[in-house]
Amino acid sequence: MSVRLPRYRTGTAVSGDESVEFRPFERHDGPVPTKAVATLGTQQSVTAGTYDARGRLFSPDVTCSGYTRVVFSMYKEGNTSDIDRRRFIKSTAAIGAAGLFAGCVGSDPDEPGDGSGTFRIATSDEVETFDPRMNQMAWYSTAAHYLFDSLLMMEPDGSGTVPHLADGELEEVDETTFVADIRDDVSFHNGDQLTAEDVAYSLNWVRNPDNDSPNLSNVEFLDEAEATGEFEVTLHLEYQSALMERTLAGMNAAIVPMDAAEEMGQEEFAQNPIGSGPFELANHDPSATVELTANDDYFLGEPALDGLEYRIIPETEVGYVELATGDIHQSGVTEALLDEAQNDDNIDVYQLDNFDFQGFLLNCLDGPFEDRRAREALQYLVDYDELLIGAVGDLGSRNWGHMPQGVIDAWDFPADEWEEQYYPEQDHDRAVELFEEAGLGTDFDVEITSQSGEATTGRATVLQNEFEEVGINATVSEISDGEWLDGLDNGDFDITTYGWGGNDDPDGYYYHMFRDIENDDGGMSDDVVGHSSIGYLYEGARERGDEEALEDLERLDEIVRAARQTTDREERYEYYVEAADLLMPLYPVLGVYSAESATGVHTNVQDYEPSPFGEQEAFNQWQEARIDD
Amino acid sequence: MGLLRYALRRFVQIIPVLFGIVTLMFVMMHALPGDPVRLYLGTEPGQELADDLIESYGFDRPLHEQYFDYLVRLGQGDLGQSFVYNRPVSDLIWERMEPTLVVMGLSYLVALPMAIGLGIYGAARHNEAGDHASRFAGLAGISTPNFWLALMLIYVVTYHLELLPASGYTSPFIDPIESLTLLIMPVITLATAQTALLMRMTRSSMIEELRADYIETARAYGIPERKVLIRHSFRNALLPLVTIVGLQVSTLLGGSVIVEEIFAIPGLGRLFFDSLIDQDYSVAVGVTLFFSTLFLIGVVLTDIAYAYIDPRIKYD
Amino acid sequence: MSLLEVEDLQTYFFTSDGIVRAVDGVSFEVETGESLGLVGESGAGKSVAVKSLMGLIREPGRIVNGSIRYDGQELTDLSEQELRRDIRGNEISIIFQDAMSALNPVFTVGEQIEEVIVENTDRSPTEARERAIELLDDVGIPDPSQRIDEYPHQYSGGMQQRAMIAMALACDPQLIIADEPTTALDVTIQAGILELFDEIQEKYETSMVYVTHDLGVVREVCDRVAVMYLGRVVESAPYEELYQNPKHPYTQSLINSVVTPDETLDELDPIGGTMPSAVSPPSGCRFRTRCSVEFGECSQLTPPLYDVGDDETHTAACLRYDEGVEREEPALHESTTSEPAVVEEQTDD
Amino acid sequence: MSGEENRVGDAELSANGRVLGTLAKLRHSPTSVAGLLIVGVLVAMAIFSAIDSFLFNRAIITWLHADPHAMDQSMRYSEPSRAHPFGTDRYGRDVFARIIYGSRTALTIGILAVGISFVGGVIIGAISAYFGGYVDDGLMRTVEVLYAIPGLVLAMIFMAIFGPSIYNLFIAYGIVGIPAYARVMRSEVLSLRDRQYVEAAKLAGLPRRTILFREIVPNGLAPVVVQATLSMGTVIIGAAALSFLGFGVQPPTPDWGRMLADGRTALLVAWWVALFPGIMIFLTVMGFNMLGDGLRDVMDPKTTVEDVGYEDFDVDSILEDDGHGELSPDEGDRQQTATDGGFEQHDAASPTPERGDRS
Repeated sequence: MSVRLPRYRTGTAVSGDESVEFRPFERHDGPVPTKAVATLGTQQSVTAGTYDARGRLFSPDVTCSGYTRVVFSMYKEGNTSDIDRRRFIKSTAAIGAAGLFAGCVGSDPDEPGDGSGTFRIATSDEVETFDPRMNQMAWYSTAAHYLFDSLLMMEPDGSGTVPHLADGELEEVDETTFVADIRDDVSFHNGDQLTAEDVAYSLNWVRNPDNDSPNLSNVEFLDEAEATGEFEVTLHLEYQSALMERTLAGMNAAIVPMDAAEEMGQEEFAQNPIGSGPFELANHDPSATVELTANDDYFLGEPALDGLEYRIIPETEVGYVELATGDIHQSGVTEALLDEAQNDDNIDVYQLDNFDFQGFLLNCLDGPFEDRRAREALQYLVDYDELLIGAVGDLGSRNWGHMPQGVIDAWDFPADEWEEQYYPEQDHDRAVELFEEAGLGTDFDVEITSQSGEATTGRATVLQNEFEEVGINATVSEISDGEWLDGLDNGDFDITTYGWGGNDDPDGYYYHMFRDIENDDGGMSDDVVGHSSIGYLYEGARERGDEEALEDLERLDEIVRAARQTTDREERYEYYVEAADLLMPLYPVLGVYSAESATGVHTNVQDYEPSPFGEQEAFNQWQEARIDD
Repeated sequence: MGLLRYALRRFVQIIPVLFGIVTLMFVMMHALPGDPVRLYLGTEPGQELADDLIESYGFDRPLHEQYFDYLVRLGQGDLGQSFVYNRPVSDLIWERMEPTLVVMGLSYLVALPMAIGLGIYGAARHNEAGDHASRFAGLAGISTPNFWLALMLIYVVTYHLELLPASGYTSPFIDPIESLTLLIMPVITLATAQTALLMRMTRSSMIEELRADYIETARAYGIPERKVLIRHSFRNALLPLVTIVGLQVSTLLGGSVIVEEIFAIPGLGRLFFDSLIDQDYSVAVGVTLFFSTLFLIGVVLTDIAYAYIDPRIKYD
Repeated sequence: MSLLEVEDLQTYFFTSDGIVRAVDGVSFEVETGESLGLVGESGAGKSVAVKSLMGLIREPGRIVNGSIRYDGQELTDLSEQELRRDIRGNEISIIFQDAMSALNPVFTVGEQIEEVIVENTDRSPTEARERAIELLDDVGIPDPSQRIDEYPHQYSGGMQQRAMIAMALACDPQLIIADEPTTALDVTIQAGILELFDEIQEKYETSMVYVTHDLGVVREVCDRVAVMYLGRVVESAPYEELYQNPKHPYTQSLINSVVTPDETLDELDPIGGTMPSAVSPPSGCRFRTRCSVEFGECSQLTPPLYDVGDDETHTAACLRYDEGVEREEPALHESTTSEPAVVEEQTDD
Repeated sequence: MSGEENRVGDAELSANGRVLGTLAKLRHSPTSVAGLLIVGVLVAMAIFSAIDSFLFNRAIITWLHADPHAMDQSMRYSEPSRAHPFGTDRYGRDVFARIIYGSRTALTIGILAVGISFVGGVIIGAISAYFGGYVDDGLMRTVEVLYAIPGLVLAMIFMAIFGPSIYNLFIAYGIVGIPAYARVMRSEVLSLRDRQYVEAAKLAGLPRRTILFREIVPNGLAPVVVQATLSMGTVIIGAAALSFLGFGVQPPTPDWGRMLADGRTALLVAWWVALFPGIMIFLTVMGFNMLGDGLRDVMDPKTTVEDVGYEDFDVDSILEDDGHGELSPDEGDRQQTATDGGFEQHDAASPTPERGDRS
């Protein structure tokens, strides 16, 4: 059993005679508790009481405004390999107040489905393409799992992958060659049997630059997939990748039927997708609904649900209203509605980690923050907790070392040390002192550019307020994504909001944000798209001829690249700790928090637990959702 | 015959205006900051991929070439290809046209009779309590921001009273009952301001008409007051009203952006909004062009109706 | 008994600028078959007076006092409903000054006449149409069965007025009120219309109240004349009597002020000053501010109509004719003109 | 020569006189008075916040009530209370103080946007009508192009191009509004350009520019002014709609539209954040519309809304006075009446006829 509590919250989990105390960000392994007692505290409210294993409060000690109920989530023991146990936790960080994962939630998938009905889910964006090979929209990546299968599948807790279309674990021939056996009992929605040819075709299609897939960069490690038997695929890798399994479990490696896809062509396939998943596309009303019906011939059995219906509702609060009135079964919950949702007896609220990194990017090349001391001054200027609350309230947690807390937890990075060293207490006097050292004083203008959105303008507004308090004239400009990217490309910003989504691997943050793009294969010319190396840290140092910094930066670039092509975890750990220590004193970013998203599920949905990895939660080997009206 | 030729001539006259709109939109869309390719590919695209895309969409060619190319294709009825959806813009517009037109049509259907009824009532009871009340209601109607009204409706009607669903769209041609429940709130949102505006218009032109000499004639010849109001005054008061109804197409289409966004209606307003955010040039231009064409057609129909109602208009 | 007897009619308009006493104590009578001319400058209240007869005064106007007896019936006691059903159109009909605007532009001439007939009589629409064609023919519209389906704007000004007259005749009214029917027309067309009035009166034997500011027109059509000034009748007499022997200073001035062919401009004697506002009319005699013979009491006493003729048909509202009032005898102008003509102002209302 | 100049002067004089007369007439319309009152309060609020903001750095409002910029995140979304009569927003800022400061933004946007439309529309409309021909065709086709695109759509595109800021907001709405003014002005100038005093000015040899902008335009302004007052409301709502869609005023500037847009996510739990700005927008727009209605009524001779009802006068006393005029019912002692002179033909006390001639 794993238990972890977010910040400010303490609790006791009870299992038989044994009881376990837990403190913030602490994890305990042990049997599934029969009940848990949690003392919950946030800035605003405190509720203490005794909770059952499903998270229902049956004896509140104190009830104040705010939380009266805590959702405990449980995942089944067993499928978790010991090696990955450590990574288990990062998902639970997000779920509910005290996340207890146990498998008792999911019903046996072999049990014949007695629940039925259509599961209606609100989502805010239109599907631009149903072709997973071309898709890059987050929500459809989740939904695509219902239509398509992949060789592997993430476990609901994110602890690792299990074979899905693959018949057993991948067989490692050498460092860059893997062989996968494919199940022979899988057929596509059009009746064709799924074979190794389809698998090889699908993987190679995304890899082929001619197809212009936006997901190409995610499968660059792959050289070629080769069908070496009717039900056997051999993967030849360009280089060893720590991310291979994750990628093969994701929708960048979704398996499509070769014949049908070739015959239809990409454009038509994007409208009439054919997969092998537990549901198939029945209808798509543009910008309105996406309807999926159960696939009776699914290789894991027939789903209990008749179908899934995604309702595209642009305004999250409207989606929530529909959830609250029972018109739909699942919807996002905005930060402001979190308390409301948690107080609603008909709604279970789940907080899921977004695995992202949110904060501000500082322009290290030009403008007031080209001087390292000015950037350091910012660390004294702000109160990180205020920024976090201003951005997302309770829907997020602080992060350190420029990666999400989930990653830090999974890897056991020395976040405490980083916090102590590089995240000082707010001290306006010291901030002003540093601004003066940097030759700025307080008589300068700062333009904070912000992407549109509550979380981005929220944090920008709080930051603006901090500047105002020390007498620095700061303005906020909310800009479109296009303008924002322009600003990044041209270095035309002082401070801008920045967020980077990744997965639970540090590579997703350090390689993508902190490498020196100049050293990429072939490099990138200065004036072209894609030039968004973080805050022009390298360019700034080069322009000022700051030898000391350059030396550090060269090393930084070297190790984030090396860490990527190493599979040894210990080695990678060392690389990233060193990278963080090189990076942090340069203060290229103001890293504030990792966001969580809250989703509300109507209580008439049974045996359903959303997971941040979003893989067929409504029907997979762990759980099978039903609607009890 | 004359009317037909008149109509034809009016329709031909909108072509230069449309041409102007196309040009304006083309310039404006290219003046938008940001690069659609960049936006499509995210913060870190491969250069090769980006170049490919830029080339395949012709974004690397000089602007005037792109413009002429666009005009030529437009002449062939081709609105271009959506960058985001990788589909023809005309398909996207076609798919999303119905909800917008249905909501707009219903808004007129609700607004017009109410506005006319209340307007005539107000004019007939000029300066009496009933008139003051309807005048105040009219003022309140045009003073209420529609998005605020929409939110309040959702808050009260859906969330607290649980009477109507707050989002979605079903075609009235498929399921009229469900469609109606879904359309009530969006239509109220759009129709409130319309009703108020048209009512004010009806009222003031009725008041003006009721002062006309021929109304005095009708009264002096013993025509019953109801007939004076409905037949004699209203037919004339209809003229300015018809003009406004035509011009209001524009306001309703603008309002559709907001209403469709809030009530999750899959129409053109939302398509426009999304395309603007995604910088999907050709879609944004296409929808704007469609809106403008609709508006211009509305104006021409207005003119024709005007000519039909008012025998004094000579259509030559 | 007279067909129409108006007594002390007061019609006021209540506006933010004050009360406009447009008609303030007007009395006159119209005998059956008689044609009365109501003459005065613009703003004298002529139009308001005749509209009051038919109850056509609208907010903010109102008949505040007086009696209108038509055929023995007190019209001021009738409800709007009764007026509409029993009086308007079928008993009394009215012809307005500007036929162009008095005819509804969106209906054909025929539709408008037919509607009047259908509303006021028992005739069917088909009969009404026949009757309308007949009427149009009567008033001299050429090719009436064709032109009946034309819109007013397709008619010339004179024809519009003829159509208006046809409408007035549609239900055989006893009394026709003509409110400056020729003012807006060319002199040549005017002559035709006036001729038409004569013909009609002969043919249909209706009584008529003819409102005008043009003394020349009056002579063409009227038996008797009532002169109005600032909301009051100041003099009333048969046309010839009035013309030959005007008693009221205002009437005298009116007659003197008109241009005649055999007069030079120097001899012309226009009325000095302008008519005071009906909001704050002068006290006493209303004409005194422009009167050449004003004396003391004029500002204090309101003159009623005094009998000034031999046979009780000539009355004038001037204190000079009150035996009880002390005054210096004013030197009256002897009227020398032979041809009456147009009073200087052209428009009314 | 001097005669012509006099005429010219007269034209201007009459325009001025008309404005004053119009304002004086407004007092007869209760709606206009109420509108004027609302707008007056709004202007007072805006002036107060402008002075407080620029000269005192928000010291006055902080001393009086609360700093509209001060955050206190421990007080997020507090319900209306004595300390915060309109509650607080997501940063714990006082909504009431922000509402007061928001008046400045609303008025600025309204006045500047309408100002741009007004000036642009008047110039284009006037030139177009006065010069006619190709100039007219060219200008009016351009205006039609702008007119054919729905205002909100056009404004959104402008904001997307130039970036959201309060300046771009009023420029966008200013441009969007030009066509309407241009059309009104054009038709006014068309009807005025053949007037005698214009002919006189031409004979006097005044330059065309002078004739157009000193002789014709001032006399055609009345309907444009009405249009401006009425469209003030439209612009304020439109600006709020842009804010709602994310193209609006930038934080932390207090702006009602922005407050409403930000408050919508919390509507279900913190109604006050969206309700009060919504009411303020409503009241403001209402105020301008009422004023505009009043202006239109008094400027347009065809409608006489200032008619005072019969009931407002003491009719009996008027009749007793034998109909001699007073300016208003309470000035009854001004004139000597003739009732005592005994010249009445009729009894003045005869009943007032009740006629149902109001429909």
